[in-house]
Amino acid sequence: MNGKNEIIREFEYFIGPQHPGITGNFSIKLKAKGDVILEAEARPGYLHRGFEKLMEQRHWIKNVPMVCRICVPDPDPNEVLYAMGVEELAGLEVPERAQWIRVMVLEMSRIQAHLSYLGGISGALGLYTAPQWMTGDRDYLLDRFEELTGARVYHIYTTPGGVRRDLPEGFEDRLRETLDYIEKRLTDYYRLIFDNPVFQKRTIGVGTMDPDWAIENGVTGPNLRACGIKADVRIDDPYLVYDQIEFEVPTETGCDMFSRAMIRFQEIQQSINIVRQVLDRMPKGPFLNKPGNPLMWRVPAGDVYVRVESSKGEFGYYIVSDGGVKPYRVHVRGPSMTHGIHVIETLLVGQRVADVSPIMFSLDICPPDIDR
Amino acid sequence: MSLEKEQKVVDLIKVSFEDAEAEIQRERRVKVKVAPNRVFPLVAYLKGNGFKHFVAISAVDWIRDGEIELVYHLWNYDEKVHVMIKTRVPRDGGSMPTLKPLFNQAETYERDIHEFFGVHFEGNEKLDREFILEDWDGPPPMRKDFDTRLFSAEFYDQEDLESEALRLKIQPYKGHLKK
Amino acid sequence: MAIKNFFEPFTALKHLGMKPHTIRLPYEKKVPADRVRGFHSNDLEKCIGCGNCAQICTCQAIKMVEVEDVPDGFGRTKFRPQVDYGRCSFCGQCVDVCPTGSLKLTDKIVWVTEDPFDPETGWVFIPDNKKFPYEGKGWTTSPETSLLQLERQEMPERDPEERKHDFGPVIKGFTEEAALIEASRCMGCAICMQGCPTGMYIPHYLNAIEHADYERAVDIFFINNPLPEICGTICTHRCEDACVLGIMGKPIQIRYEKGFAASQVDDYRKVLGYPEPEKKNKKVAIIGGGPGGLTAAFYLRLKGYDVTIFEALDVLGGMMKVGIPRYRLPQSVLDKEINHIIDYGVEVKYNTRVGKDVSFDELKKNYDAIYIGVGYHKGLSMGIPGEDAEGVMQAIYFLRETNLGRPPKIGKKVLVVGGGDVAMDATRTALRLGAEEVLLSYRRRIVDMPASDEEKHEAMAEGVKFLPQTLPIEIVKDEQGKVKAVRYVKTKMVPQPGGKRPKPVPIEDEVYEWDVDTVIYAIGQAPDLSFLPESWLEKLELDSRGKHIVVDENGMTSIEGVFAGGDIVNPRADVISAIADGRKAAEGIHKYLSGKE
Amino acid sequence: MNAVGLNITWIIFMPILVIIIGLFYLGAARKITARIQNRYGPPIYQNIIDVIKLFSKKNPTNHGVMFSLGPVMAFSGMLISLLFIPIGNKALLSFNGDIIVLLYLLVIAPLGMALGVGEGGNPMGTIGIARALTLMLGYEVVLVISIISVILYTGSASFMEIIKMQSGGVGHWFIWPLFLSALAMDMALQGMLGEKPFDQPVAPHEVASGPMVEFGGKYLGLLQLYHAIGIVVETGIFVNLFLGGGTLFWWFVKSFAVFFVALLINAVMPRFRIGQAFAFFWTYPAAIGLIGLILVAILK
Amino acid sequence: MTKAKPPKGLKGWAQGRSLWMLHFCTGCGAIEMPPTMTSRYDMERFGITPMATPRQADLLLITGYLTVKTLKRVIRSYEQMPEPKYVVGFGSCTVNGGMYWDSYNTIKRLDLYLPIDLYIAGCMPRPEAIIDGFTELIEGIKKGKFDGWIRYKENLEYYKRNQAMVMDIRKWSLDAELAERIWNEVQEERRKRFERATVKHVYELAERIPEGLPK
Repeated sequence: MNGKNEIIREFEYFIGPQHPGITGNFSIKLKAKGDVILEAEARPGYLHRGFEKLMEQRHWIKNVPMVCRICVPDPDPNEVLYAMGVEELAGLEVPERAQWIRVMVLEMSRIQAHLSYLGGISGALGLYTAPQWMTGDRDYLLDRFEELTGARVYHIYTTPGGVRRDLPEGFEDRLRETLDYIEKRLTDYYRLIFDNPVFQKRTIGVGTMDPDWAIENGVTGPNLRACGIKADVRIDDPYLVYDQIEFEVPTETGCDMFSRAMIRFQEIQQSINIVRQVLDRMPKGPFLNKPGNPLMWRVPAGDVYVRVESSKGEFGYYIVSDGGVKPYRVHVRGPSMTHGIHVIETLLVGQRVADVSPIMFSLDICPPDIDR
Repeated sequence: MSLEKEQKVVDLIKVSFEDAEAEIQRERRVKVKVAPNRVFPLVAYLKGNGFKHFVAISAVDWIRDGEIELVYHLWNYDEKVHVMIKTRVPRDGGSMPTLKPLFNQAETYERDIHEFFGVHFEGNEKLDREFILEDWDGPPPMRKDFDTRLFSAEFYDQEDLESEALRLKIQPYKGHLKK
Repeated sequence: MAIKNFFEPFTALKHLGMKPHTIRLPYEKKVPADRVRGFHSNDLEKCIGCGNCAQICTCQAIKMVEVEDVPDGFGRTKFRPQVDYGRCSFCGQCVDVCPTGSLKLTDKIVWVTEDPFDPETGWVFIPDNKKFPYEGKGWTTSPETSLLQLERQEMPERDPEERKHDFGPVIKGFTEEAALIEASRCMGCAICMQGCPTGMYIPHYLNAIEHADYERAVDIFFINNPLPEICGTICTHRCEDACVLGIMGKPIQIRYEKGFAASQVDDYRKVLGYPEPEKKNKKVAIIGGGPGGLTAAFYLRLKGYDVTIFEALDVLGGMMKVGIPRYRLPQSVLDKEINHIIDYGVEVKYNTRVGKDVSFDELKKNYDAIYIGVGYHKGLSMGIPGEDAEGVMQAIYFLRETNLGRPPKIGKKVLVVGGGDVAMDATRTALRLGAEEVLLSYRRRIVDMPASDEEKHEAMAEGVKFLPQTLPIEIVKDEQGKVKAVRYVKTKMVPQPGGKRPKPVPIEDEVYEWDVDTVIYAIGQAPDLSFLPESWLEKLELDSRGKHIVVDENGMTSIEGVFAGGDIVNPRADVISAIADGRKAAEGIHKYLSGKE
Repeated sequence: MNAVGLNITWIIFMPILVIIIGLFYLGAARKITARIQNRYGPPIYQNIIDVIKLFSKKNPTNHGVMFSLGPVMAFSGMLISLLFIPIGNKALLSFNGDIIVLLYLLVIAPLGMALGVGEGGNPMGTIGIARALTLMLGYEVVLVISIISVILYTGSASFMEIIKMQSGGVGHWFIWPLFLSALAMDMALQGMLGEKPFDQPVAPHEVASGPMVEFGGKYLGLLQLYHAIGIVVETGIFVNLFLGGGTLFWWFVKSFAVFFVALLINAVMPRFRIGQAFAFFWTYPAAIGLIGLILVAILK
Repeated sequence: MTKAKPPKGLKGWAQGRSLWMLHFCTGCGAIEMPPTMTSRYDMERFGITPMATPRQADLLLITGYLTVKTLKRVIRSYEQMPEPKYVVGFGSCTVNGGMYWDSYNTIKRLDLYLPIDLYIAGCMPRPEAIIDGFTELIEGIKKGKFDGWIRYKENLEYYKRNQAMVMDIRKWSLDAELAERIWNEVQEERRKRFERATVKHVYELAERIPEGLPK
């Protein structure tokens, strides 16, 4: 035998793109000795559609149906970002009500993304009951999205100048019911996941990163907050009406997978609170300040960088206009661009093969926003 | 709306980099224009002054000027100011020093820009590895002179309905009579 | 990690006894939300085939294809959207730009097929009511949510109290900013081109205006309209009636856009830069210097013909000059555009009435072709007792004399009879000439008046008293033979079978009187073809009612070499139709004369 | 004649019965897990359909002789073990020491798999089988300790004798006197059955179904059958040793009860890392088993 | 040679009722797979289970657009799957390019490269549509209606040729010899196409004029 059955030997292999333990269509090339990883190399690009190029080919308004596809699990930040950027370039005022609705949509989107995240990381650790519950419960929220926007996942709801439709009748009550349900279920999730000794054993102290290292390496969002750093775009660089809303930014000090999951769990609660506040305080009024003729609308020349806090971290758009009917350039800065390439390549070194998938899930890597 | 902290950042840059054109774009946004060779020292300087978060590098192809603009985004977690450092390199054979010694993840963005815009970053070892595109031997696709609609039509036989749909309805006007 | 932790997860086992929340598709049904975005449905009757949906589609999933069995006609085409579900992304933007609201996304979301390229069952089809029913829930549009620019830039007007005392223009004209915004509302669907009698390239010039490229706009105007600024001021704007934005909101003010763009260019000739026409040595006579005649003269001159206009008055412009009051069409605009045409070398014989100063036979002999554009200059009378009284006059006469600077004397209380544009002009001119009270009598309701809405509103704003459903039956004279009063009856509207408009019927016992001292008739005009010798008149083919000359598709009458256009040919009786006829006749004459060689 | 005829019938039908019931166990497992997960799950006979389908598949990829021999070896190893384990108070071969033989036979199956997987050459499979062997090393110790305490307690190493000693009702079952050993064995059983938190060998998120990664079609069908028998045999050991065997019906009821407990744990636990699993087996269950053993030794 | 036929009877029934799909999220349609698989819609009721490796799978779901890079892996995975195997195309992108009709990196018509048995409309298809598609697929398989893999085998050259036009098939095909031959055959045409497709685009000053109107 040529050493095939030796247990400790060096070998290289791919995780993904066709592999259950991968977050989407993505792959990582691993070099391992026995069970310990020596080297990891992220290989993105399986979902590259050339969004930035395609957006240059389309009118400003025609891009609205496109942008949400950049990050599939959490599409709304993209729509809001694009709209915000274009509004800032064009000097278009957004009605007050539309801003509140946008906050609501963003937070609903955050809840559903975090629910899939918790399901994902539990699933990666083999706790299949959790994804079954959470994806199922998330579906109630998607039903609310369907009522509000007409679609389950790609809402195409935010458009430059506001939102496309007003809230449907009775929507607020139904949304409150759904939130109550999810809030009630949070206890069940906590008992199943975070109280679980095996879960704790698998996640505590695994995949840790140093807080200073995290800042310097562009870790953002919940992943950074799991290192004890209170950084949140909603507070640091406030957009929409977040400065009028009371909410906490939870932080954890564990810097590990457990903290990262815990942060998400707490943020679900915070987001539920935010949505409730929005429902209470949303003003009446117009919801759309129409931009110009969709085929003729020219946005004045200039450039702008806008960012929002998505469920995965800081999402930013750098939009350049040359005064034409189409964007001159849109650059999408997704959080996964750093999390999914550099951070994971570093974090995986020295870990066990078994932890590759959970670490990847814990960073909440979204391959479509790397590839764009 | 006071712009004190933004002004402070502008002053900070002006003190050490006289050749940099810094201006306040709006609240929490500062724009700086510098020569390509000054980017590395400027970023290093800003990193030492609290700009710890390297956000991204954007590239814009200004084909009419024959230049590619690189925009380095930095964020300061304490002051909450975003700095965009803009610099321009020639489209043909443009090259920049890599920022990898300062920020590790700059490497990722540089690979991205190298692949999509064809800008070379000196010192980036992973530049030659395939990043997102695979077996791509065409021109860098995000450049303005690459026509994705033409490519799609020719390479994948995809029809472009846009012109056809409208040709049916409007008889085109041809600058009549004029000679 | 206490022992409690170990047992906590087992609380999940309580779900073993609970009812699952699974929706057991396909045995159970899940009801989609009200505004879910499913497959398209289109009300083919309501759809006008504008193609906005095809233009907005970011996936280019929509293609306009020609469809049989759909209503065709004014303001609509036979093209209907065809959706390719190999492209569609269900964003619903096509619905949001649908001007009629005929397109919607239904709540049907399930479609499975083995062969999407099959023409019968495939994914490329023209959505209609059958495949996915139009009724029911789905994603629909409304004026609030439509992406179309439904609000228009209102044209500023002078205050009615101020303007009713002089002949200065009523409208103030667009500012450049407003004009550009207004022009940018155009979606480029080109439905308006059907409305325009002369088929102006409206989306094209609106696009040019939107880019502030007025010279290009003027270039486009002159393809088929040599009087753009006049049209831009007084046109009856059928294009605006056809404009798709008018279905849900306000149409684009195409007329004023055109006027604005034309007013931005002072020297048409320089901008147009037409080459010097080659000499053809063929002569064309044009009888009547109205818009039709001028248009024909312009295009014939461009083609190199020697053109002579025979004008009975000492001014050119026809009805534009003598029929339309100056507050609607300023003299400067007239001068600019008429002089531009004359500049190309058109010969004009003023004060030459054909049939009196020069005979028609002479023209026929000396010229290769003749264009008749004499218009309607003879007013009609009601034929009621007392019409011979002093102070009874024709609106045509009244306006002509006023416009030529010798306004007839009118009293303090003026009654105008009629409901058309001419009646409106007469009332408002009377106001400006110092009448204290102006009444307007019309036998039908206000909504039935043929005058345009905006003229009605302007007249009302200026204080004209509308007396609908009244019918004068006698003019009462005083001792000197002057008008003292008008006796009239009330009418009632009797609905007519077959969808015809209701007929006014006098109510016999309701007879009243107005005290007035001037009566102006504006109940219609007729052509005056008396200049034609009997022999020619016999040959000339008229339509069944005897009011219009019949012409063929080239604008030629039944007499060879004689062309006609304008009010005497078409029933629309407006400037743009006259221009259209003039342009058509010019083409026809060119064809006729080229063919003769 | 009668006894021989019965034996022949038994030899022919017992494996079929065990396979069908084992497949039903798997189906029930899916159904029960589904209910805990708030859904209905597949029909209970789903695994039978799966096996039929797998055997109807064409031309599965073959990587060599050992590759195809692996599943056969695993399956036949498991099949032979049926000879030694009494099902419904009836064992074909019963002698003093059959417990030890059974323990050896249970090892054959993973080894057979290991040979097949090695031929397959997929790193995932290699890691998976390495994990399986490591895990086996962990739970075998506990298993052996528990079995030794039973043997020590009864003084017999024959299933049939042990079952006989337990006859006479629930009170006579060895689970009561040998509670600690039973507990330790139940934990080991969790590992043997490959239920979470000990399903590292096949963890889809980590090693993409591990040893089975290269097997498809008929091979996978064979492995499914092996798994089905395995469940019955492995739970059967526990039933025979601690729950007093029983008639055919009661035997299967008891065996399913043991499986059910494993299922419940499976539904709410994630999986350990392999090192943690190994460490776990050698700490708590081993300690409990040892205490049980010592208690038995002292009390005896 | 007798023509291969899809299985019927018990085999067909079993194959319909026990579809194991390959766990491969190729595009954004994959985001609707978790809801379909999990408790709210519970695809497992039909015996459909995700499988980790192509060796065990019967069903390949192309959930949306395919980039060229993914297409290679998909083809490799498809060829590794044991017969009978079925392919379902999800959403607009698989039919005619969908939203990415002008992208330089996604293929437009999937049926040029792989035999598709069933298409589910939507962008992306909702769980209701997916389940409807699966029930249709199951019924069809029971009746022996779907024969994609047979078509693939019979027209292998056609498919390979199409694949070779957009990607290097040599690394990603099981039949290396055939791949090598076809790859060499199409080189010339492929190069010509590529040259036509990458003609330098003269970037206009600013594309201000909406399409369809005269420029």
